[in-house]
Amino acid sequence: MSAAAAPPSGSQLSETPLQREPAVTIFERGAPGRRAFQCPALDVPAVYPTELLPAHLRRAAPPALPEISEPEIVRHYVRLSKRNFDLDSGFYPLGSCTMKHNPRLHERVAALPGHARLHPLQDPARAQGALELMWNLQGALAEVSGLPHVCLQPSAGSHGELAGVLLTRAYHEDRGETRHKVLTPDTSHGTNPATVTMAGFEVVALATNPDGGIDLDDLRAKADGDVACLMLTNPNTLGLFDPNIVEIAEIVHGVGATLYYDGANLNAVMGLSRPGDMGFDIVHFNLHKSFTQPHGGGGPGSGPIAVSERIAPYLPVPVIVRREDGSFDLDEDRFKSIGRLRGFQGNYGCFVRSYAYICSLGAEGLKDASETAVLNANYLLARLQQAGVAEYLPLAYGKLCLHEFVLSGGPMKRELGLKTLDLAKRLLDHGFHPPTVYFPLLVEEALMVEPTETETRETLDAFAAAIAAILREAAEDPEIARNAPYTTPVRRLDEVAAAKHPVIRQAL
Amino acid sequence: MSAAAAPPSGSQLSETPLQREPAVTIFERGAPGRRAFQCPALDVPAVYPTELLPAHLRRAAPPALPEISEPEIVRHYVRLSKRNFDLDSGFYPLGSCTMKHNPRLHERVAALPGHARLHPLQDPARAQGALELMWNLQGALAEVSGLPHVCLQPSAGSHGELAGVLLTRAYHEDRGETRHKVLTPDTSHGTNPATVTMAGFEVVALATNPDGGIDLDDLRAKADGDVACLMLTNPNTLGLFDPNIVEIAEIVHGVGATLYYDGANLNAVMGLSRPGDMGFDIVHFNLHKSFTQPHGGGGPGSGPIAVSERIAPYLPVPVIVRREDGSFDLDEDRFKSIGRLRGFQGNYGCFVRSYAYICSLGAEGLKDASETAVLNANYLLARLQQAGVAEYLPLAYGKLCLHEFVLSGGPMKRELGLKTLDLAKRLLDHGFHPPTVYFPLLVEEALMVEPTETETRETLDAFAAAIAAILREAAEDPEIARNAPYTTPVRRLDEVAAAKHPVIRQAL
Amino acid sequence: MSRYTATTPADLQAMLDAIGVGSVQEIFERQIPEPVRLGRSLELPPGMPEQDVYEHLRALAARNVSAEDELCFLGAGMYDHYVPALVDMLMERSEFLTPYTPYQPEISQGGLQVMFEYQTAICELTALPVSNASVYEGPSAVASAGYMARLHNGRSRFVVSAGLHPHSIATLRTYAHGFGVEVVEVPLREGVTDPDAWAGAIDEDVSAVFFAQPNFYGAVEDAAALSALATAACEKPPVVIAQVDPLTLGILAPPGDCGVDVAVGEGQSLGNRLDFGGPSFGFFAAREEFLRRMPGRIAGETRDVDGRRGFVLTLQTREQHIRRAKATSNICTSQALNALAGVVYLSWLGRRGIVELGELVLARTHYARQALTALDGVEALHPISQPVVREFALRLDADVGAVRERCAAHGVNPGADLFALTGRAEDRGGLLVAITERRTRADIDRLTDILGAAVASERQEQAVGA
Amino acid sequence: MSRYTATTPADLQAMLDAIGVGSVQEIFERQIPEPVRLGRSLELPPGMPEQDVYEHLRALAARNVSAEDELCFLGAGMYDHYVPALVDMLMERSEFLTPYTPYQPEISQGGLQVMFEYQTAICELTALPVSNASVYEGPSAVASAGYMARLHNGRSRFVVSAGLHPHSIATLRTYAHGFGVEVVEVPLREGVTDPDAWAGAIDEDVSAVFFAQPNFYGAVEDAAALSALATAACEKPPVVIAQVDPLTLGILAPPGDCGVDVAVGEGQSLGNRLDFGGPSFGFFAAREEFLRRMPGRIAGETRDVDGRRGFVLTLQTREQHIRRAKATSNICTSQALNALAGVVYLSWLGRRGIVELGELVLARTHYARQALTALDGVEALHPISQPVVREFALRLDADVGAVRERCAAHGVNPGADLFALTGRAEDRGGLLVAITERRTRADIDRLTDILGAAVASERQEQAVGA
Ligand SMILES: Cc1ncc(COP(=O)(O)O)c(C=O)c1O
Ligand SMILES: Cc1ncc(COP(=O)(O)O)c(C=O)c1O
Repeated sequence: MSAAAAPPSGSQLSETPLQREPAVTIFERGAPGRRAFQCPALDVPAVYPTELLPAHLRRAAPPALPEISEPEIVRHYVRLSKRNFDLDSGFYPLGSCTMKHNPRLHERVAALPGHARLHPLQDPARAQGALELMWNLQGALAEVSGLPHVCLQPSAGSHGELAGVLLTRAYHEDRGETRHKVLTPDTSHGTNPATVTMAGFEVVALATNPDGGIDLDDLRAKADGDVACLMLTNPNTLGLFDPNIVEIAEIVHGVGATLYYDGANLNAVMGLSRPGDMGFDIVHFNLHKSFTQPHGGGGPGSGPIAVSERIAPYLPVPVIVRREDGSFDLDEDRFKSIGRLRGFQGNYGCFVRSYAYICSLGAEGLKDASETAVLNANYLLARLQQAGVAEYLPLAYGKLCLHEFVLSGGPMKRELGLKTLDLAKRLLDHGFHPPTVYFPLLVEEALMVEPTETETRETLDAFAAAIAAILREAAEDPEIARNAPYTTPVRRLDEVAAAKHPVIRQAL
Repeated sequence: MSAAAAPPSGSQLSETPLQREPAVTIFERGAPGRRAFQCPALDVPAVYPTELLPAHLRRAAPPALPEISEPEIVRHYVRLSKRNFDLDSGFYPLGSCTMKHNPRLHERVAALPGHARLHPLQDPARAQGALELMWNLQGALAEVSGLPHVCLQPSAGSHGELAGVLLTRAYHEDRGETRHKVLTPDTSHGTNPATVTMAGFEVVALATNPDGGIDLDDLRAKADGDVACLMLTNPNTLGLFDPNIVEIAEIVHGVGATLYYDGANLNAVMGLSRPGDMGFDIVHFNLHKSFTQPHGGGGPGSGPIAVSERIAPYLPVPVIVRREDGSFDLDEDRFKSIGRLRGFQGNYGCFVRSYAYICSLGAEGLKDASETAVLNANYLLARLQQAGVAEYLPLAYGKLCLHEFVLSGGPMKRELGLKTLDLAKRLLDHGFHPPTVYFPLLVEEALMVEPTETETRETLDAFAAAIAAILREAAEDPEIARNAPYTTPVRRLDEVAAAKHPVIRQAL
Repeated sequence: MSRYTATTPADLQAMLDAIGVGSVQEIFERQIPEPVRLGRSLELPPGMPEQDVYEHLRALAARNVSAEDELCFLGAGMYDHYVPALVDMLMERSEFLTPYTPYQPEISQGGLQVMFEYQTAICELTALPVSNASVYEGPSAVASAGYMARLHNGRSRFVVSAGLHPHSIATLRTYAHGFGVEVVEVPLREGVTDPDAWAGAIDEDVSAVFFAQPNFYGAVEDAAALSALATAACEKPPVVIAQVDPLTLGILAPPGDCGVDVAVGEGQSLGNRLDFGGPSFGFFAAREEFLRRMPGRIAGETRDVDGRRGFVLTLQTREQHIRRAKATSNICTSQALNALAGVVYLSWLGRRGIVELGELVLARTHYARQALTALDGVEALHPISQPVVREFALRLDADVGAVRERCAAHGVNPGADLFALTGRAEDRGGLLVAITERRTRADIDRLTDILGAAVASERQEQAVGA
Repeated sequence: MSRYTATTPADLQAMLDAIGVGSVQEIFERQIPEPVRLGRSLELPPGMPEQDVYEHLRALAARNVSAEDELCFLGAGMYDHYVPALVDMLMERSEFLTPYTPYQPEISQGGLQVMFEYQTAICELTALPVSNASVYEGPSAVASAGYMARLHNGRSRFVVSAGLHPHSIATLRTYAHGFGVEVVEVPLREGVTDPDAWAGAIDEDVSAVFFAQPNFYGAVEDAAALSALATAACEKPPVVIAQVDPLTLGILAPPGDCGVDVAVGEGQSLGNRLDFGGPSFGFFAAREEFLRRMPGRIAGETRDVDGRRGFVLTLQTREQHIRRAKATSNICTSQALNALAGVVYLSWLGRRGIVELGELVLARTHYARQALTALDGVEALHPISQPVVREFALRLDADVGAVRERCAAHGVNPGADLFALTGRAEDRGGLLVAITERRTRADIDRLTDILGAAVASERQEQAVGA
């Protein structure tokens, strides 16, 4: 636990304290015989596996889990946590991820035993609070999306996408049609095409026009009777709202296909514009983005979907229904349903948090959130389009943006010899999480910036200043950024070697 | 929130990330008009201070509290927290402070609404759970101390001392005696003499004999009819158990004085030796030491006292009593009581934690805790008495120790030109909290080490290795340690200037 | 400005000036065509102060009967195990709770190392060489395993034991319908997968076979035998996929030792709370050959430029953001925080603890099964000789719904209504009872009294009624 | 080895060898004389696993009726205010929860800066120039202020308004008896300190005078007048000490503007939970001249060797560990974590919030006082003209204990029994009702109904009885 390398005299340092601390896993700590767990007393007649289970069903030797005391576990993970950057500690303008403040109130209410220790198979009659919460959340999501029917079940955005495409399949099959193709723009997120394949369709990519929207001619050319669906993000991954959305909807519906809305960017338009009103049939939400479920370093998430009347019959089961007497129940048998996408009713703990968020903000607050997110994005964009930056990091498309924007690092690479990756790594030394990089793919050296509404102007100014400083520094000595970062717990890691000879578990 | 100073090229660093981040107070953040608090609706007829309060009773202008949004508050304090060293993150061998592991179970049970939202004036009939918990805790502390009557009220150790000395005063006064002097050894903790003065007595210091115990001749010489009490820590602040304790008790009782036990070092003897059996009349406990109430960076604490029969009548009110029907109640009117030491019943939240700790460990566990604490201390002592260390940092007294030991940095200072302070500061660069330094006062360049029972052998070895490394380093270049630390958020601070021209609040 | 935003009027003016627009509305009007702009405000209740939101959600919670409020023997996929306090504390650390997926490894070593440790723990539990960093949860993990098998051998049929959790079968069907694989179910015999029907159903068109250990009814399957039958059934054997309960792996033979190719399952019982069904996590372990076809994130060890040990997300060429349409899965956000709880819990339990806990639950399960089957009108649904380890199925000679209501009136939830979950005729009257370390002997005795009385009175009424 | 210790048999042997003893017992035997060694094991219950301890403490909690379980109007020194979730989160951060007092400033800047910010907030609230970093709690803060006054002027008498909290008076008496100062009490007139008696009691032997704002009965004192009288009363005026309620300082004139020398008080209402009475914190602010006589820790700003801004514990020559017998106080461990909650809460409340909250509570208090005094058999204990801001005293024409029991039966705790707290004859029948932002109009209306009904039935019974 100590880091004993001799530091230098004077205040020149060879390493930071975290760098000096070697990475040691929990399996390398402790000692045989140590324990944190104290087993409750055996209060029934003793009977052992050997008496009840034939040898071939029994485990021969215990799994080599750690043998370690509680204080060691706590210290191990608390110290490990310090090797993470997090939203509570700094600016996190990760494009397409909506890293907005996670109110602690949500953790408090989600932890109430009435929510946290409620068994998923508790009889609906004794889970009325939970069902009412889900009912209310469904209603709010329906209102925000402008689509009447909501299913909360999907576990994340991509799970919602799968639900959506399977709903499309069911819709067409129910009408006796078999369609094979799903359209997605080349700017779409990777989960879109991946989902299409998983759902048994073929992906057809749509070109992007010079304004960053869908190329209508390309769409017209590809929209035919074999197209089941068009998956769209609007505003798209360039942070731009497609001005032709109404026409796009007409074309798609014209060939009898469905229109799917990837809701990852919903934070731009809450209370301002609704997918349902744009003509979308199916929408997924990312509660862990727009509705501030903490992301947990890679989940949990929740990806509810909202659909139009014609898609409703196929929604996954169970469905929450309200009885005449006002009580709530779960309805399992809906003969046209695509079935289940997972166990039980979905990530209820996430519902509690996002519902609390909606209760806190209300109609005005949600609108304020989107307006401020867009204001912050455009302000940061303006700051980054000032002299000293714009010439190296031009805006890829458009003039204004909605909640996020994409810069191109092309000129920076050519004129300063700095790749977007170098800029990102150098930002780490400035204490910022970098924006999303190299996405969307069609933008050269893309840098996708989403500040969110919960950041202050001071923070945006500091971030813009850091970018400018890095570019100035690079103009003098690009090597500095090319070798960055310097102050992080570890420096650049060899990802190639990691993939070539994968070591994915601690050798014991 | 960013730290934009340009770092050096290569991996030579001028500063760590935390060093680069300037200290900015909450009052320097935010902006006029920002807010985190949203006031509940005014649901009663509006009426304003101007209507109900004459001008001279009203506040003219609001206090200049921060104006800041919730996300800014969270980020400010989370980042600030990273500028602290803490027990969950590293070894904390701070002598006399018993920095043992703080189980999180205790925070969980203390937070149960039945404990956390219980009003102190709730009728005893509706606070039976709390009173039973306090009753049980009293019983456990009585058993551990060997003294029959316990009062949980004092807020910390020094508060318990004040209670104890005031009880002594009441005891003598009740017997028609006025005594003016209280004896404490020169090794005693500062709170002992300070308490004596506060309680209106005069301090008489006792000399320490070459073995680290009380000089019996000095005691005999000073123990007279004017002595009200002898305050003792046993094991004392040298970590040594006074072998003459029985005789000391006889002498003290012989002159009609009381014997007070400072329980700060109780972690050495739980289940192994009891103050009551040694002849002590009054004991204070530090629940935030021996019984693992987290110290919170300077409190809260709790300093219950246990007393013998003859002192019991004077205990502070209220006293918890058990009625015939088995129910519990608070008794306020006890005519000989010294009265109250604070509001309500004491730091109940601390009682919950320490009671949970006692429930977890039980008789065997408490004994194991003390045995392991003593084992760890003696092992670390042995490691530090090996070649390369012992000649610079000899053990001040004795050969073995109990739960802690005191080394003298005298030889180190003379032979290596390293003060104990330098060693302590250099330890910070090694990721350890230093031991208590310059206490007790009678040891030259004292270094007081208390590892506690919850540390592993590996940690003790690493600490011993760090000390050895620092001494080796100093033999080559003492300047390194003299200028340490290098890697902490700030380096050595100018305490003289701070005291000369005190700046104790943010100027606004 | 809400309590989560910070734009003062002064900020707003300065920002609009910098952008060069007159108002925020203008920014929207210049980008969103009028017809699709929402001309009204949303029909939602007004926002509330923090304390009102707390009171509202507390009131909703109070209308749920949780395992804190009643004596609960529900299981059937999620279990009321004790979650140690240190798990909550670590999950609540900002550093673990609030980051995104670790796309920047230099500042994400905490989360990445946790994934690496988690993968190690899952490999140890399952005795399989590779594990990913988590998938959503149990049933969808089963379906994802099916998709992987399909990618692996391209065949057209899945064979599924009826002993699989009904939610797993349903989810597999939903997914399989999408990618065009047929699902055939193999019945149970005496509570476990019928070996003959199992062997008979397998041919060279079968992409994968699925069974559960222990199975949905609580019975311990002969995993090795089922795997052997599957491999022996034909020339090109299918992928053998088992859904296993991780908390039984301290005492039950691990899938890796039973010829299983892919082991998946629900991780809730490892340090995750019930949460009315989620979030928890699904685990996914397999033989080496599947490594490059696994879904989800995988953390791998490597070195930094200065030679320090470090961790990264590796084998990303499997993933959607690189491979897009050709990805091995569409999963992106998974369950990292819940997997963290899982590995912290397993570290807390430790090498011996997982065995001790398994043995304790086994003994109590045995005790409960004997006590309950001794009641009038209560019998084991399957032969009592059939070993069970943490859960078992009963048949009541009375209406299960009515009996459960009677028990609920006494604050006891005796377990799950089997027929309501499976819809199988043979499960009528079935009750699935789960035991955890939180259910003491006294609790079991109480269940015995209450259930016995409930069945008795219910039969009486039926008798009277008849 | 317990779950909190880690000494394996192998560790033990190696450690004993290093020490050079044969057993741990030997270490004790060689140091502790046989007669005082405990020859038996402690008579305490055996240790319990974590889950059993949780269940035991939960069962105890369930036998308390908390403000979460009933509609609570208790105050009298501690109040059921809403504690925002971010306060809990920050208090639970290991970095704030588990360090000791910051003796090593280089690694304690977090805690030291929090103290500095806390001191700033307290100075702002009280309008006094200096504050320490916290003392134990309210009443002992009053007593400590008395000790400071005694050190300051060495005089022999304290004059105390009867409007001070009874626990403050009692604590002051306990302390003062120790250091030999007499305490005389000045009565109230019409609910506030009697100015004539007050002025009359003050002479040159008086070390300090004490009053509370608002006073224990909820009434707002004319603080400036009381201070002025004290200063005018004699040549060498006493130290003027006020116990103030921090959460009223958004609307009430701060002590610093009222001629007060030292302002102390209970900090619980600032982001600390009730906890059946503690831990909370006491605050201690004063005029500049008292800076070097203050008790407790004080954080001060300075620079490090590289010129960085930093914070240290300063003016330590006041303290026991340096000055020992001559220290200005014996306090060591104080309430740092609770003071942290205080400054976080005040930041959350903010400059406008503390006024808004004060005004809301004021309006509801006014509403409640009017509604309740309109009930038959209920009247204001003191003239209704007497302004109150968050709490007020009633006189019931019925036995208070009995009435409170009747209310409790309906889940309402109408407030504190005044006589039980003060023992003053004139307080018989007195009920002290406290209002916070958590008590809505609906709650107050409910109290009005329940209390009205309770008083009515109680009077009826008395009538019948008579
Ligand atoms: C545009 C877009 N679509 C879909 C997704 C997938 O959502 P999830 O990670 O919740 O599966 C993301 C997540 O980054 C996204 O940015
Ligand atoms: C020996 C000794 N006595 C008394 C005390 C005072 O205890 P507290 O800080 O709880 O007032 C201490 C605390 O360090 C101590 O070490």
